[in-house]
Amino acid sequence: MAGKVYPNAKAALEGVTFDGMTLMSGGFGLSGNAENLITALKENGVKGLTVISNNCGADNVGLWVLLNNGQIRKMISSYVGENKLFESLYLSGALELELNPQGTLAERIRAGGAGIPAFYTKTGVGTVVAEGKPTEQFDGETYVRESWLRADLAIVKAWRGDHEGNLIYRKTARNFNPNMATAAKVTIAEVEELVPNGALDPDQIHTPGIFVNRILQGQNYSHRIEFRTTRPRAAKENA
Amino acid sequence: MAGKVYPNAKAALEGVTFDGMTLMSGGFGLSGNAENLITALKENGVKGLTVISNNCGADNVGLWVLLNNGQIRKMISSYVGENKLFESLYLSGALELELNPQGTLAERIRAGGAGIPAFYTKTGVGTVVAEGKPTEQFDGETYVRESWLRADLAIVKAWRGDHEGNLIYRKTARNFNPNMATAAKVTIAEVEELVPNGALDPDQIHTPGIFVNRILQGQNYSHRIEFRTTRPRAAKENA
Amino acid sequence: MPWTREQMAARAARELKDGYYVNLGIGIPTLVANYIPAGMTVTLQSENGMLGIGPFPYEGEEDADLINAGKQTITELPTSSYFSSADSFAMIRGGHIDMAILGAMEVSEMGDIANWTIPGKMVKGMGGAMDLVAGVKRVIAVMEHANKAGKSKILKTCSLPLTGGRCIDLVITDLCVFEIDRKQNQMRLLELAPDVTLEEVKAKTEANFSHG
Amino acid sequence: MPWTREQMAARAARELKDGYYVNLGIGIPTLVANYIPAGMTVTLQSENGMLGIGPFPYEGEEDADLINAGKQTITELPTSSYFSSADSFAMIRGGHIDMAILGAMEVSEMGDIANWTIPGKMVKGMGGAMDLVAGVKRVIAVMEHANKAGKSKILKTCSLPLTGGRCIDLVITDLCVFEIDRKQNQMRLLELAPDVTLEEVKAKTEANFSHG
Repeated sequence: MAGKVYPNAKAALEGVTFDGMTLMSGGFGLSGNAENLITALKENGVKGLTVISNNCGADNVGLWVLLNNGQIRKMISSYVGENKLFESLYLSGALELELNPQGTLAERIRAGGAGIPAFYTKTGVGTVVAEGKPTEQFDGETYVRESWLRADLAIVKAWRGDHEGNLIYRKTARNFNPNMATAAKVTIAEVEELVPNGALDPDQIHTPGIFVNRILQGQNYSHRIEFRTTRPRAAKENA
Repeated sequence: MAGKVYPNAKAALEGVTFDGMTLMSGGFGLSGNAENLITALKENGVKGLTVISNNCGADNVGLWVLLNNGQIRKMISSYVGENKLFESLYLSGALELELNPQGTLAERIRAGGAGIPAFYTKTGVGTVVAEGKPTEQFDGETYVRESWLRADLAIVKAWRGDHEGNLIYRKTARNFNPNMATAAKVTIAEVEELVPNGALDPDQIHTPGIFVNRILQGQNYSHRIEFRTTRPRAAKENA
Repeated sequence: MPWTREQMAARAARELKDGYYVNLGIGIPTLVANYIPAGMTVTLQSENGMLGIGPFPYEGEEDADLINAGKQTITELPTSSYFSSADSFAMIRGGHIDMAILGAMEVSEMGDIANWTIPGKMVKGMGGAMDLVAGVKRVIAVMEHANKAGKSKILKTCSLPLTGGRCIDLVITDLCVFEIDRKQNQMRLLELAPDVTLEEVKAKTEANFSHG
Repeated sequence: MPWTREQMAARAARELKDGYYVNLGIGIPTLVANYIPAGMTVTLQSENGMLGIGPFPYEGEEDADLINAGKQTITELPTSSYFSSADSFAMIRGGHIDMAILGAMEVSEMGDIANWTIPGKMVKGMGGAMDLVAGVKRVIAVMEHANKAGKSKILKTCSLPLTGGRCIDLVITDLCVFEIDRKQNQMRLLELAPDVTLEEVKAKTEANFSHG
């Protein structure tokens, strides 16, 4: 078979980017971001992006890099705080923003991958989120109809992946990655460890390879932490 | 905490059954059936059940046992072939049957657990399945609206489970079990191996314990196979 | 001479492409797995929750927890994965499976298919068939051209309850291969089994079709 | 004397019950974790995809892949589990979380809550707050009773854009505790902070409430 493995992020992006495209980018905060692919997208220079991602990075990291490079036209997110660049671009009118409740965002993406064009949820009823959307009563409660989200390209980050594209995520770095992997025309995964076929337990695959078109071994992960919270060592004795 | 672990299936069923209740029962064919709990339901004698399950067992095994004992009033299933008892009860009018496409059945159950009262799917459009249901066009294609399914009790079978109710399934015995575990007021899991807390890798849990109210170690699993298909040993050399 | 079941399966296998993810129905379609060309990677999906179906197990190595959608014992491959029913049909409904090869009782010239019930005769259920025909990118029906009484099963309009409407792209019978343009509602004869004539196909086909 | 932040968290912790699955918001609600009574099992959910949040890590043991919804480093417990965002919010939306304890900018006597935006001042987003107030069985707001100018934040009607309507069951402020009957649209004063008088609460509360 024509292999799915690419030598690096730049090579993996070849032929799948175009100006004005819709991009899904995994991650929550700085956890589980496709850092190599984001850097390669900056070098690639693709413009006018509509980006679907829970957040938009933080100073100098994650999607912030594309934002700072003027490549993003619109964000579909649930939370864009702690990001001064975002705020100033948005307030100046240089950036469009569609805010979604986080669970609605996640479900819209899942629906995109699952062939479900619309679904009903209680989330957002009676708020600006429901404005202009159909509502309906089920069992005496009001629900709002939300629609699917799909993308031209999804970039996801996993912990381990094999040559077939089977992926396993690590801890809370999983977040939106498995859902986004299902909802784009092309999905590229970067992994911390590219392993041979057979190295992953079939019962433990989080993203089956069918959803992954291209895969690469990433490098130089920043492992950056936004809010470092710890407890004192001394507490160990009392634990 | 009041523990989730029960000594056996009979004890685990105490106080949660009532005539006319809706029951979800995991499994596909004879794989992944909650055999201990089904047997205990027979002994319990609860009647007038509406049962949501992909199939209805096979001669002398699985839900067939409850069917044969006159405890089931209605089945919501996708496939009830290879089951003479079912056929004769249904044709005699003693049993109600609602057939769902398998994927619609699975998604309706997931929706029940996920707080989604209705969703749209292409499956069944133009067939008897869509009769009487609202349809709508999205992107030029017709979709039919399906509604959630929820139950009073779900019985599921897993391979390994801990005292918190975290579950891991094995191979294709997973099937409907994880979805049903989320969609009932009370979920009882039986496992082949009840393990201490800490024995399961948090990255590998298929059903988080929040969905499991009661758990028990099962016994005497039949490991029965409906259609035994093999290849000759001699073929090994050519493989 | 009409094609045998094995030959029909082999013909269907010629529709496969390297890298395809494919769902095979029960009966003749299951045989297609034996005709995947060497060197071609085709990954088989089983709608009960598995990607990467391996061959049948050696005798004594059957595992009751490892069955296909036909409830037959199978094996796993190094690249296999398992998932829930909801995830499996999200995969199917979401258009991620490249091809389904299914049996059929009737197919219409518009691409409608009936393969799940005969009213008054059969209480079985549609299983995953409706999801497959609605969700998979390309759907191939493999079937006998006529019933035992010689009556055409390739019809203007299906007489049996439909599994799905306008969803079949290719029909392989024991006599010939038809392709269906679902947008144009047109069926076209693509090829004939050896020694089968156009006249014979015309005589045994109720549906309208073009040829040449 | 009004309650301190720590005392408000301790008061909120008294609402917990053994076996509860709970989501704690950012700020004072996060402190509630420190007041879970000994011997009581309360499992904390983090909406980015985790059940069973452990304490903060020891210095040097922080893991960038292990953060809570406030993006703080945390640890796991022997019974923890991880899942995707879609699964996490299916859990929340599906009514599986017993209690959410959240901060608020305004709460109305009908149980409406506003805690995600100040138009023209704040571009942040609602994150998971709208899902939590809509999906969790019992929702508790923990907040200052009045703003710095002394203006009541417990209102007849919220002035800020809502996070959710008729979803708050209990309000804990620095002055008192209100319970809200969402079916009857009635707010009732349940208890006062030490030395805080009914008159003071009446003077500082715009909303209507019953008491006694």
